[in-house]
Amino acid sequence: MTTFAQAILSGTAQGAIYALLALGFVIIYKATHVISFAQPALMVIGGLFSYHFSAVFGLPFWPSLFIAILLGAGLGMLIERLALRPMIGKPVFTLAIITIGVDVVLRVLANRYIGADSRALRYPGGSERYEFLGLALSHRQVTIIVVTLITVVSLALFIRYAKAGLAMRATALDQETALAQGVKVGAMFALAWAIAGGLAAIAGTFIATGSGGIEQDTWIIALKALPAIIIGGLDSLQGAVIGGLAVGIIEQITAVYQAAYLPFLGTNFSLVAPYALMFVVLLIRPYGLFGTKEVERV
Amino acid sequence: MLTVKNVEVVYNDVIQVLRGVSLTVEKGRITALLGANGAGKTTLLRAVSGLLDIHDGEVTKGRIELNGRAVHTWPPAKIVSAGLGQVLEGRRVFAEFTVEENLRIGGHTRRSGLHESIEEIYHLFPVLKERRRRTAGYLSGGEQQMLAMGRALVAQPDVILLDEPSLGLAPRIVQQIKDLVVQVNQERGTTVLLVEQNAMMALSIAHQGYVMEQGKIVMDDAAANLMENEDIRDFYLGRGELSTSYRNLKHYKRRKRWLS
Amino acid sequence: RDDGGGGGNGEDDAAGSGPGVSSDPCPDAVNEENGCITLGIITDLTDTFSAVAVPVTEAQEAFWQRVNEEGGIGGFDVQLVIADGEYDPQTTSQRYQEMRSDVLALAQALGSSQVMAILDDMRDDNVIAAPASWNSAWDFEPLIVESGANYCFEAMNGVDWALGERGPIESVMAIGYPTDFGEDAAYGAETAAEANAVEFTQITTPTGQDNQAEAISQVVQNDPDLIVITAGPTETATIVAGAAAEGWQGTAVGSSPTWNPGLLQSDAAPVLEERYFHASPWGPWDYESAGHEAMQEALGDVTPNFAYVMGWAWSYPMLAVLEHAAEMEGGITRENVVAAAEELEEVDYEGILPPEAGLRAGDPNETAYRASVINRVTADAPGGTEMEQDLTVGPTAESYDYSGPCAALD
Amino acid sequence: MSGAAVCELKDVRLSFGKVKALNGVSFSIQQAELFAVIGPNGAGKTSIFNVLSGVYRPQHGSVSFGGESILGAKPHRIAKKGMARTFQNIELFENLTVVDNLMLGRHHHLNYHWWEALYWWGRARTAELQNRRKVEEIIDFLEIEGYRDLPVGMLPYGIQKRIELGRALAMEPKLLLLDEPVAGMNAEETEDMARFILDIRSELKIPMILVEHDMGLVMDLADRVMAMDFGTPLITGAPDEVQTNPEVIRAYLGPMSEAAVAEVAEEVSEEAQ
Amino acid sequence: MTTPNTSNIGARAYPTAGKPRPPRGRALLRTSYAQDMALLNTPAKRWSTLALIVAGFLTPLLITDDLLQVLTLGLFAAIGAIGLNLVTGYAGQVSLGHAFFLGLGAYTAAVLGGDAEGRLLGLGMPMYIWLPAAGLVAAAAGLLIGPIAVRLRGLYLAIVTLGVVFLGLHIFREANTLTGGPGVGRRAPDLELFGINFSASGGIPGVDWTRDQQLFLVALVFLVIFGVAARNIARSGVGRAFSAIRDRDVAAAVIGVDLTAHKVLAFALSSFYAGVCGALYYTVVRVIEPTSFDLLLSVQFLAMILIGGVATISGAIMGAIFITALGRIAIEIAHVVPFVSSSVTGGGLFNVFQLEGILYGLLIIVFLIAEPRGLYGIWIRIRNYWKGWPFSY
Ligand SMILES: Nc1ncnc2c1ncn2[C@@H]1O[C@H](COP(=O)(O)OP(=O)(O)OP(=O)(O)O)[C@@H](O)[C@H]1O
Ligand SMILES: Nc1ncnc2c1ncn2[C@@H]1O[C@H](COP(=O)(O)OP(=O)(O)OP(=O)(O)O)[C@@H](O)[C@H]1O
Ligand SMILES: [Mg+2]
Ligand SMILES: [Mg+2]
Repeated sequence: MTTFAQAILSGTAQGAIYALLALGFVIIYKATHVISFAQPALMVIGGLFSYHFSAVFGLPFWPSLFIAILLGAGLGMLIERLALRPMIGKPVFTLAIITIGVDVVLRVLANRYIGADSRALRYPGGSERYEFLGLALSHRQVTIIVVTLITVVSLALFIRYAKAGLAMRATALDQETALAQGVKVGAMFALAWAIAGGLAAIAGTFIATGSGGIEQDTWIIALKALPAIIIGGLDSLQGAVIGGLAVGIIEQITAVYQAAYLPFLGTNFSLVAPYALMFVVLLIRPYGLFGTKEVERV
Repeated sequence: MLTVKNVEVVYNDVIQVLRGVSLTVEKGRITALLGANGAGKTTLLRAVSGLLDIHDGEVTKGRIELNGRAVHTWPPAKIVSAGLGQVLEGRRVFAEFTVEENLRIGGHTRRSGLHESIEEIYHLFPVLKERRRRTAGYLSGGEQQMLAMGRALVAQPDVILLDEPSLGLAPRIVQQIKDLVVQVNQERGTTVLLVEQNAMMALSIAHQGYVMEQGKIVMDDAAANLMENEDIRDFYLGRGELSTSYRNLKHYKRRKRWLS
Repeated sequence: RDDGGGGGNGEDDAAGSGPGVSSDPCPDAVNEENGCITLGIITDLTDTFSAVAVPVTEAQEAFWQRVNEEGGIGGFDVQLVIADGEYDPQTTSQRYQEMRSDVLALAQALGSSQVMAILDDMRDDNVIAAPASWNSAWDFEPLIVESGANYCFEAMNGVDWALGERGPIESVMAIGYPTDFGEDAAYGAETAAEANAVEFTQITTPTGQDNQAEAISQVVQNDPDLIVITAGPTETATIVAGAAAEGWQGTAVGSSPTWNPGLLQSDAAPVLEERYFHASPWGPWDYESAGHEAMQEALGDVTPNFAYVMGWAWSYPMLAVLEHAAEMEGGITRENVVAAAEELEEVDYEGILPPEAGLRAGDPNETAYRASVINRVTADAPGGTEMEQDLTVGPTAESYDYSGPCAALD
Repeated sequence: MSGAAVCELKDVRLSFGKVKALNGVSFSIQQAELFAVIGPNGAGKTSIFNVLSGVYRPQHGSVSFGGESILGAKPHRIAKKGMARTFQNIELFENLTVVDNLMLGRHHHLNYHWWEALYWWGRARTAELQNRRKVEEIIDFLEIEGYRDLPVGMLPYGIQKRIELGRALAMEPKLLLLDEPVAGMNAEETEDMARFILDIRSELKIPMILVEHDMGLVMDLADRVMAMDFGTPLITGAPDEVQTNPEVIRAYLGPMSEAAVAEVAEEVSEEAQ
Repeated sequence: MTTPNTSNIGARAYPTAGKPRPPRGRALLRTSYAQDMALLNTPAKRWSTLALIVAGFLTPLLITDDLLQVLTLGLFAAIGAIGLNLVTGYAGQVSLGHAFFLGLGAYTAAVLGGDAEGRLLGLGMPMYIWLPAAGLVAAAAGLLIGPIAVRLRGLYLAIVTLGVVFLGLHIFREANTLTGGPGVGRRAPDLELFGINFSASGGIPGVDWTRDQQLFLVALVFLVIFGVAARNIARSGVGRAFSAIRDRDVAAAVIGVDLTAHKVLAFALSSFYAGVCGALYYTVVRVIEPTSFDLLLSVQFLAMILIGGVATISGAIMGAIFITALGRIAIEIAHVVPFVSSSVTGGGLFNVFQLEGILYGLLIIVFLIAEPRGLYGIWIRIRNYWKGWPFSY
């Protein structure tokens, strides 16, 4: 029983990171109906920003994180301005492929920085652990969960308060009509990418504090967000969070139990478990848990 | 006050659609713009509201002034904030939004009083109030048209462009829209540019009228006079042939055109 | 198209001809009077293994530069053409096609499936290659001139050492990528475990620090006294630290590619220093040997990293083969190089490995070199590790009957 | 009214959540009849079409077409039985040419298998040719030769409406549903469309259901008119009977129109003499 | 008027002309619908196609083997790209699952055609068995995906198919007695037909050709066959039904198109093409490594049809060749760029290899921004220009 609870707990911590990544995807999707394949690069580079400011410039952890968020946001806006703004109104899959091009370029740059060493970021809380009723969470895990919570809530508030949420969705649904309502379509795109960049930076930073730090192929982690956003529903913020946590937890649980109880699924099934879960969810809800249904009316 | 001075518009750098159009929409008045399909009416409205470039079109010549300021180089958002509202051709409600969300986004540029003006709209179209929580995409054609109208009015613009607002509406609602336009024009002093296929309806409420043919203004006169004009009656109001029932229409047809 | 030729007719001391051998000097040559030998390198400079492959290649560039500075080989300087195979068989093959008519041999070929993709062509062309890995399979492939103990022996020695030094050990678990690299080591660990009659279990783990949860929970559940890891640095650190955090007490021995000095910065560092040991086929960065010194001098000030030592040491056999071929009738030609590689008796590793480590003539069971070293993690040593046990052949490896590769490729 | 009904609805009820789109609709269409449905926006006219063509499945009631029930049948099955329609908001395939759109109307007249398409020669080719001829007939019936090879997406609205009608005709339907065929057209284009509708009934003898807000057109062309509101029929009968009905005027035509109505009425009587 | 649905991948696949106008330049007289519907319905098309094919068969004699191998891979990849274009370009069902079907094809071929004595399971069957089988096995898998596509739209479908790729990777990794396992993989069968082994230099008796020359020839022949077949599908009722579903599926159903059947058919067909492509492609690469069938591969194929031109066969071919050659193109450019060292140690901003990577990405971006309709769009422009010439606008 404790093993199970423990699995859920560790899964939640891991899932929190996925949730941050998923939010990045969702925000961009909300405003553009594009899936940004540049998120992996944004995540890695965001992490490297933090690394550079704390490991090289010797800033404390939290200030470095803050700067990284700003820089990440800036990078996001830059990408949008240079690579995507010219494509307004073009088929979204063309844009998706462009984001892949962006990802390739950025990752080369990131790898050039990373070089041979793995870039590990010393986490202030050290490897201290909290024990309670047989369960344990590391200081780091707790922080991740808390930070994610704060981020999600403040994001939700901002979007509601700034009327950005509705305007973003409008932009994505029908740019011309959105323009006609006085929505600054370009600004919406920029905003979405800025937020996505910032979120990616947070995720990247916490990944950098992990045992292995950031390596040249750390970017792959970002793909875990894909099943998450589908499970939650492409255009739903709370969906992204739930989806992210779900992925983290299902991974952890399969990691702990599958080998013993479902060995026929083969080793390391936990890699694909999130996708298995995704299939199940979609069989019941074609638009994920919270996604809005596309209107078909004649 | 909206003035268009011999504007030319080209799509995709090659297709010229407007060939030097000039018209004036007097402040606080209703101006009707008539013209066959493909004449360029919608294009003109796009030019005014800055929605051309999303259609790969651009104003290659002439200028457009809104209350004295040249706006043909402005981005749409800026033009809207400057007090221009519009009902796009073909309803164009946000299908995945609820009715209410559609109205809220209509008031995007408003700083305050959004709630009140939405209530006003509900007052104008009770149907919308009933359906406020429903997904707009599932509304009936006409209901969507009302929503589009309402959405444009939420922002309380001082100039409003209406592209075929009566499209697909029941006669009674057409009356209603008609009265509504008049009402908005009189009570709020909103300047109206009204594009209509239903020329009867348009001219009956307009002060001034323009007729467009293949990207040129071919007639402009007081609405009343246009009503009387033989060609207009024959071609737009269709009275000439309508009086003899459709059933004994000739199977050959003489197309009356001013140009070409 | 095949340049060179001229060299063969002995009007100067440079004897040799054929593809990759030219009597005119290399572009920006060290010794203008020398001819030019072209060696190819197909490695991974931008993909999964670039973190290791780049320093390896840097070291090899330095190595051959030094060879030229010391006068070259039999009247030839050596120039390298480097290509990025992106750790992908298809790309590797394409890069080989591009250089196949211009190179004498390959100073480095990285990967297993990647090498397999070009092996047929290499046979057609009589081209040999120095590998950038320690697969046991290479011992049985005449065209591949490998160096040092393979993963298989390395693992055997690792287990034997742990039994001696870190005992009591009742159970061994091999954790590795599900690749030939992992299989090779796992097989070695299993052999050693059986030889010492301790319980053995094996699991595989994928790449990615976020994918180690299963490995960790396996370690925690089976609670082995010793784990033998064959994965990347991050994965290793994640597993060891993760398991330790959940109460696992045992020792970890990781094969050569499991270590990266960057890990000293991570929060796993304390655990690693305490119970992770790095097995490798030869000594770490600051090992005392002429070869190591030469390497450090040649590389100048780089952040110390075992990968440099790997690339440097891997180059010696190729040098020996070329020198041997230069002596032969007809001088340096592809045919002679292949022949030389087959009859090689010893290689001067400048003390990194003993000369007999280079023995190739004969049956692998006799010739294969079986000794490896064990290092411990420490923040003070450059490169992050210092040697715990010098080159040693454990009893298991000693008595192992080496009739075929531990993990076959084909 | 003679002969078996082409199509019959009995007490059809359809609701979406709280909204009752159709609330007990019954009517039947006779051979070669032009049956018009009028009613306020949201009355349920289009819903009737969607029920008929199988897009919606009513919760209650029966729908029969050509003698057999089509309740719950898949749209493409119903289409195959010979039901064709046009849409309120044009539903053409924007990226395809006019010819391809019309050829799609012939879809279930193409009697070859997909693997025969792979090598084309043989049945695929002949079938395509035959159907292409039919399509060309329709093209010149509707006078759209000029647009033949253009993608429909960029054609003027009026023409698109015409092509949609053409696509429906291409199906050689046994029943034709027209949803607001002249909406957004000026008097002239309306007359063109009216002519086509008249030709269809006189030459092709296809029974039609017409939904339209242009009273002039409806009252002129329809044999029978059904007025409805809130998903329930108010009255079904001859045009002038319906349009003078106070219920209809209140719910649909609106006060102003009485004058217009009177006008039209007297014009009609004038002709009578 | 219906508004162009931008999320529809087929949107704007056509050149936007303006008002209806008679075709510019010389008018083409068509005397019969047959002529009108013919594949090569203009003399220009007929001649250029002929020229292209002749040029194709001459290529092996003209260019060096290393380039030939790139082109051969491109031609084989084109078969897969055409397949993807059927389901994604024509039917509008965006699939990121192509890699999985390629893998199925490759391994089916390897198992059926692989040597019976080898380390792994192999049945040593001839090519005329393993090639169709590769297609059929993949198609069968496609049949399973089809029904899912009926329920899901747009990106949901895209990512579900992506999930299929990850499941596939897992299966390929696990089934190492068939696949050889990650890092190692297994050998692809030889391309041996009519007793001629095209995979071994000098396989064609009489002429002394290298492996790469022979394979190029084979690739060309197969591409022509599969290209024409796909073109036939596209211009038939099936192809039109696909496009109808893409543009407006409700309307399609109402005019009599069976959505389920056609979506399933689209996936099956495309998977068949993918399977065949996988089987042939890896005979050139020689080794089939399980982890190659990942997201990146799928994305590359998507890029092929987007850069080539959506819903066009020729576009798919152009795109496939472009993407497969892109690495080489990047290298060539990178090596002429000044101030970048071609050594790993060399300082400078980047070394050549990093520059290659950057160029790879940039080329994709620049291409799509410059011409969203892809290479095909550029081709159209050129053609229109000459059509209009000398009265070009
Ligand atoms: N995006 C575009 N690209 C190319 N041509 C266009 C575009 N939009 C419109 N056109 C052409 O410009 C001409 C005028 O179009 P417009 O929509 O302005 O006419 P309209 O008067 O609004 O007709 P309707 O009454 O049908 O709305 C038409 O011939 C149309 O084909
Ligand atoms: N798919 C749907 N989901 C929810 N509500 C629907 C749906 N389809 C129709 N409705 C509702 O059913 C009612 C009838 O719609 P319908 O389109 O039949 O009206 P209509 O008579 O065609 O009106 P109009 O003349 O404006 O087209 C409307 O209130 C509409 O909101
Ligand atoms: Mg218009
Ligand atoms: Mg309707």
